[in-house]
Amino acid sequence: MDTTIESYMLLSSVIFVIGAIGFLVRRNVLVQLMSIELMLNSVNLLLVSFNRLHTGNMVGQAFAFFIIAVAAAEVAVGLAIVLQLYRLRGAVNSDDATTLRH
Amino acid sequence: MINLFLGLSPILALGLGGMLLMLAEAFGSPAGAEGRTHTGEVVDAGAGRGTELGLIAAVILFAGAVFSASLWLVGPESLPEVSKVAPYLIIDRFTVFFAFSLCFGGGLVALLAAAYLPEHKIDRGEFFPLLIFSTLGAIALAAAGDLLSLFVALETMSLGVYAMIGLRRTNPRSAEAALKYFLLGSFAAAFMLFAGALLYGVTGHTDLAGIGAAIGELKGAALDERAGMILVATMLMLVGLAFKISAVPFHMWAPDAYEGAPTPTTGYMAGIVKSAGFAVLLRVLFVAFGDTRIMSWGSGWPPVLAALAVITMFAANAMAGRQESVKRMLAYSSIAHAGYALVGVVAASRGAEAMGAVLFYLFGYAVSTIGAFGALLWAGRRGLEAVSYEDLAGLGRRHPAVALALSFFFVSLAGVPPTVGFFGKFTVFQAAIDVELYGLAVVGLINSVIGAYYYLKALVYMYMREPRTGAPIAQPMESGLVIAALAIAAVVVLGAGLCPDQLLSVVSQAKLN
Amino acid sequence: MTPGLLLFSVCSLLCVGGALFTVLSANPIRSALGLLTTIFGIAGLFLRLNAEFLAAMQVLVYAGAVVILFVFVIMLLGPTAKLIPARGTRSFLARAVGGGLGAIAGVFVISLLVSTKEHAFPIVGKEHGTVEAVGRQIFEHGLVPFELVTALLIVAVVGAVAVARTAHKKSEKPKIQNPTVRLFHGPLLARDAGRPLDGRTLQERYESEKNA
Amino acid sequence: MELLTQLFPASHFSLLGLILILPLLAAFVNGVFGKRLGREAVTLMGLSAIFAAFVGAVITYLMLLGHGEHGELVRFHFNAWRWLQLEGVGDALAFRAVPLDVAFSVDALSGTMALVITGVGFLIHLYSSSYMAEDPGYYRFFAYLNLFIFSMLVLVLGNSLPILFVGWEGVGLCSYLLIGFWFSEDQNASAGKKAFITNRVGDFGLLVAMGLLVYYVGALDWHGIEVGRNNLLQPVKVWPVADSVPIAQLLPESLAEAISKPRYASAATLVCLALFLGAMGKSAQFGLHVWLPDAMAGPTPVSALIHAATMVTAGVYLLCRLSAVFVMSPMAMAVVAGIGAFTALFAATIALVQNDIKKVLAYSTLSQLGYMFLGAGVGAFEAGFFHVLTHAFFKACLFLGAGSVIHAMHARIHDTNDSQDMRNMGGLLKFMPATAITFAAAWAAIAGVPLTSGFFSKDEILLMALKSKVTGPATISGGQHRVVLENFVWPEWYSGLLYAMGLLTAILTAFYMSRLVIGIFLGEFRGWKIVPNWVDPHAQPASGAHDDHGHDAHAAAHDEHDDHAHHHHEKPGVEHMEGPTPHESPWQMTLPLWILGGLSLFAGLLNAHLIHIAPLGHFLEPVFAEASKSVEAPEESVESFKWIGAAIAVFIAAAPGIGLAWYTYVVKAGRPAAEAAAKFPRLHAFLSDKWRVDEFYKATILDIVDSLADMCVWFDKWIVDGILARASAFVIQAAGAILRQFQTGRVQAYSAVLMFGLLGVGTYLVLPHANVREHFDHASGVYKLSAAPGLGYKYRWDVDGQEGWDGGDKFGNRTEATFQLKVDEERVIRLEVEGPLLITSRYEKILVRPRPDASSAAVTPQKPEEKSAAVQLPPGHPPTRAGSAPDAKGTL
Repeated sequence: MDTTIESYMLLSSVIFVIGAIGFLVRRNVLVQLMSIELMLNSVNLLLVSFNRLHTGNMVGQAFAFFIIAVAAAEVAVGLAIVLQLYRLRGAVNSDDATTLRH
Repeated sequence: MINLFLGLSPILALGLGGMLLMLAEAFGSPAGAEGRTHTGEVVDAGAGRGTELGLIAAVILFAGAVFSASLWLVGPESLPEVSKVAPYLIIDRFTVFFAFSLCFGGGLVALLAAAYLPEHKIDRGEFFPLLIFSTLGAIALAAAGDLLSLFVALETMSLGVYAMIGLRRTNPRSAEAALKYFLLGSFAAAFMLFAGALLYGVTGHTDLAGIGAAIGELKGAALDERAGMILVATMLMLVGLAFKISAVPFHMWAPDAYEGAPTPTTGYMAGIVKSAGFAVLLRVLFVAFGDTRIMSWGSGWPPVLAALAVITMFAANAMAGRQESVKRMLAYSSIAHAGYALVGVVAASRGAEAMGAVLFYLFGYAVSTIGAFGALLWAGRRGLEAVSYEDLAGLGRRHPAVALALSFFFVSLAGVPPTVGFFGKFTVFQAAIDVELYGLAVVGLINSVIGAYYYLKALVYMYMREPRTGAPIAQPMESGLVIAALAIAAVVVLGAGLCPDQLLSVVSQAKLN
Repeated sequence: MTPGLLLFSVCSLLCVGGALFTVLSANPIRSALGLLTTIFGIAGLFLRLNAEFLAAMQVLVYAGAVVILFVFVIMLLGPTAKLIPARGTRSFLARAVGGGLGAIAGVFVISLLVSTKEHAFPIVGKEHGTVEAVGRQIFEHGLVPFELVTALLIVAVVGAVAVARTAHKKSEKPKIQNPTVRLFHGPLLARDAGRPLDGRTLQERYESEKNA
Repeated sequence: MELLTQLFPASHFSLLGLILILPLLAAFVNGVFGKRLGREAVTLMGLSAIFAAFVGAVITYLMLLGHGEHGELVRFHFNAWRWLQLEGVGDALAFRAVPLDVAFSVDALSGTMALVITGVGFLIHLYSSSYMAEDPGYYRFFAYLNLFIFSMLVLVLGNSLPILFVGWEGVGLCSYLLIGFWFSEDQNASAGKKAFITNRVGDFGLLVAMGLLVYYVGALDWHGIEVGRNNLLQPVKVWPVADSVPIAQLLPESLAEAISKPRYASAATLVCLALFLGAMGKSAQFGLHVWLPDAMAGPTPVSALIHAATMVTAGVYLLCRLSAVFVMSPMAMAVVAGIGAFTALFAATIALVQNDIKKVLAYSTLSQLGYMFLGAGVGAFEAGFFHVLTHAFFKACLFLGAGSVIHAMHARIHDTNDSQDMRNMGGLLKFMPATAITFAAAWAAIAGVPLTSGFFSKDEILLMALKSKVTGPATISGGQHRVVLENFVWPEWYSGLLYAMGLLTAILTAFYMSRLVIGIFLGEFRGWKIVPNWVDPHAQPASGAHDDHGHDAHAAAHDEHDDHAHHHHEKPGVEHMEGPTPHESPWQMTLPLWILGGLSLFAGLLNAHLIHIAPLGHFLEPVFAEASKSVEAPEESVESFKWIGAAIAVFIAAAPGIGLAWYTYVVKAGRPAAEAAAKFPRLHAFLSDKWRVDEFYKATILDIVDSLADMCVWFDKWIVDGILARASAFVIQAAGAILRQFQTGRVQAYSAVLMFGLLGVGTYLVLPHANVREHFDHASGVYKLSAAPGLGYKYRWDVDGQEGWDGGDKFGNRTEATFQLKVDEERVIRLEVEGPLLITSRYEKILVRPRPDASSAAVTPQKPEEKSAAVQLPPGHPPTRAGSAPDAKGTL
């Protein structure tokens, strides 16, 4: 079981789907950000396990490495925006920011 | 080696220029350190040098455009060394065309921002390095021939834009816009990443050409096993790409983000980010998903995009007609324009000639829309901005030059000859008719008629209405930089409209083979 | 049960459990802990997949930086980070519909991806996933994206600073001359007048500033 | 000169670009920034741009002269850029692709025109800088004027009809803007509207002509048209429009036959008549002339520049430009000459009784334009064009002089209409001698006093009207109907009639112009009485019948402006008269008058065939060389006796006209005119009412249009607006309203919609699609189906008419199926596609091969022998549907 790609794909897509649903249902921006991190992590897992399948080079792992870097950068900017929002509105609810609409 | 540098010159120019700009910002004279302007108002630390930094940024970006133009003249195919950076960056005429148009549009935005930010007391030096590096990301995105560089470039561009939206720190709208774009953008990027991982899993490649070739070779049992993965990858990739170009129903972020952002950033998003989004969409769909079984007229992505184009045009135009805010109307109109361009993309899936039409459309649209946002920000000064249609009432009489600029770019967006907007629509619909996509062409035509309504509405307010007594009216700001940017944009819009042949021959060379 | 399978099982449970914990817990600090669990689980799976280097990176960057950053921000925000009084049914409706659609899409995706036929991993050499191998991949073949990452990091740093840097003390709150001042310090459109922009109505804000 | 030649080679004569761009630039700067720049800067900008363009035009002209030594056509080209390529759809166009270039060219004809436009234009700009000095819209006025010069230059220098059309519309727009420059009253608004509508009729003609030229000649540039003009020599069926006349069956047989007999005209006639319709609109020929007199509501310099010197001659220019095409249709030329002559006479009679000096000049302009068309119509393009030139000088001078007079009259009268009424003038000679002298010079020219410019140009037109004839090609044959058109030959009496009308016009012209001059400058100044408290020292009515009415109005008018009047200085020498005196205008206004007056007198020497000095004529000769081959004209050397005879005729025409005017208005002080008016009140009223053309239009066309409009309004209100516009607008609005509900501002809602889209895309991708492309050929019975490819798709077909799937129930890779059906055979076609997830999709269709019967024959391709029976085409000519369809039906 632990030696087939299918089990890793299943695991990875389960984490991805959990992350996606978390993003969809939670109202706390911080948790939504963490859900996105979950999704990115599942992609990393998928890439590394596929690299285990395509062993010719290390592209999959390199890709995952870059995604880690991207995720870190994204979190930095995202948390900055959350902080700004918090300073201005005093809350971190994403569904409360509805000045811009229609 | 020198050939390689020449091939990468637009990217290198922006990278080095961005570094220099940051140095200038860090070690330049702290003009606003005291935190007071000449009017005695207290402002942010580090403020006051926006105009100079903006001018430097504009020079750097226009230099990038000049490098791109010279690279076009030299011909990237005559520089064999550029294949060293392939497939991560593919320096072909497609890339060079986009590099030019992105740098050019970025330069216009820099000029606008250099006037806008000091006027609105958000005189922040950080804007311009962000602008330059974000544009660098956009160029790299257009050049990316590999999923790795594609995602890094995409994030570089997007993170810069998120920050440029949220730059107005004291404003809840700005924060809200940045938040919405950031959350949904990251969500969509995660989809694209998952799709990329699946494609890697199916093919063992991360470069687009390799993926395309490997999918083309799939047959029989191997295909049966992996078809599901390819379909999921196609679906997620399409969603991610459609999000970036803000096609309905993946557009919901766009009006809010456009409205809340500082106006130069809005112009940047509408012009540059969307162009780069289309560049990557074209490259991914035609290179990685170019197999006849996915790029089929009966199934695969072309019918999906055709449906998206139709929904996009109708929904965006219907919504745009109901807006009270001109800025938000322009946001919806930019969504509608994505629909028109998608018509060309669908046509290109049947005949390669149509891709030239898409490129033509994108270039004309980018310059027109940046001009339109520029004219809109010209029309208002601090506290007296032009926001709603009411604000524009009687502008034609009070400030004819401003009204002329606004109407000129609106007319181009509406697609009236002899502007480039007309020829953009003309070539796209012509391309659709050439490949017998009559329905799409007709829908596009109907929508450009509907679209003309809300542009005309602005013209009617400017020239035929008087402001209600006591109603606040927009007071144009005075800035040579804005006038310069608008003049450059107007020359391009009118020039490309008067002699479209040169541009048409350029785009026909620039299309992906 | 082989040690490999044991590792896989434990790590999978950690991953899924942590992910569920992240998504379901009401307190963001617990969510962060759930995320940490998932990250460690995935790092373990990386070890199982012969990706030592990435496992290390995963722990270093994610656990050491990203989650710490989250926790830091949650601490900074204090109790308000979780204080989210629900307001109205519209938000609930949107989230219910979104969650439902997400669940359907999830089932859809998983059913498409996972086929009954299984493919075992091939046997790989010792160098697979070592620092050296990944390093060679990055620096010999993938130098261009690596250089691009520098641009990404610059943008991230400058952007984060630009957005989050506190403003000059005196100008932190813009002066509001009157409740109907237009534009970015107030409602753009008539329909927004009187609506809360920063938790208070403009009228309240005006009053408090007048008194101050 | 060599340097210039090197700098501007004939094939890429970029100097034209410079000439064009300067006025445009000035217009732009003045229009956008003029308000801020200030009066001086606007003046400087406007004047210098036009002067620079004038210098450019002079240089161009000198270069043309330098090239043109060999008597062949010299033309400099400037190809700015390629605008569009008109791609022919199928065989619709004679040539597959018609390139539309933004190209300009200059030759003797357009060079002369450009010289006049920039030269006279500059003088009028100079004049306006003083005339309009007090106007708040000064900058706007200059912007419009500069824009007008630009448009006019585009019109003249354009190398093709579309470019000319751009300029054509441009001058129309400027004229429209300038007519409505001062006033927003009803009267002027309706004047603008009238100009707009009548010009639209003309533009329609021009557009039709362009379409016909593309169809028959396949070119729109001058050279291409000249080269391909022989394609116009083919008959075109003009009646009946469709296959048959619908009501023919209801009529008696003989009448029905007469009605439904096909009529033909040559394509050249159609093109020329369409072009002439355009020319009529712009040059205000009878029928479409109603706008020009009303257009005089604009500022006087505008009337001088646009409505006298340049724009209204655009029609004549078009005729001369395409002279080679026009001479191919003697019938069209006869129409041109006839309408020209009639307009000349008609307008002259109206001018007899007008009192508003600008109205007199307006009708005289109409009359002179008629002259020009008369000249061009009889094939004497050179003479017609020469009259354009001289007319530009003397009419500009007259209008500017009139402006100067009005300017002077404003010292006393501030009412627009009264200050232009010659009954309030008289004796102005002593107040404004410069204006009077120059006005007199121009009067001499227009009246045809010997040796002035007008004498020579008019003289040549009259002579040509008598002697010159358009012969055209002998016969027109070929075409799709093997019809031979006999050439239309001008009847013998026609030339005589034209000559007589021209001569009569000349007499009338001399008369009414003399009346004008006498009324303005001679006698006593009659404007004194309208100053309040002024007592007439002579107490004697000066001009009989006209005196009483209007007195009160004048007084009232002056009351309003009383305080204004005191600003003007009072002349000490005339104490017994109250109020300010009229005064001479400043130098900016008189200098142009002197120059134009001089030109009016002496420009005739440019083309004085009578005394064998005709440099302009020789210069223009190559331009009209092609056209003159089809014109029977008198040889100069042989007929010089007749030249002198004709000259005497003009002199005789001028002399009695002037003499009669002198007798009537000076000797008898206008009494005979009043008596005549009293004796023939109806005639007088008829003439005063301008032949009641406007009323005629009102009664006929406008009423018909009105009732039509009522119907259209009804249709518009209920059908278009009610059902189409409102319903669709409602749908769009409602859609917007519904979609707005989703745009709640909540990120969660947005991501939910995103998920919805994702599911939609996913569903579409997963479900297989049995899309089939059908190629049905009912004629041969071969049917081909091809299914869309798709990822992991497998197919099974049932096309063989048997039960069950072809080749068993298994899915295969076959994507195409071809089969044959017999006539009337019916077959069920099925296709099933299996997708990657084993989901299937089905395509089913019942196919019937129809019987090839008569009704479908029309759409099936014809067999070769049927085709030959129907129509014989000359090579290179497209078939027209109107011709081929009935024939094809007949043979089957």
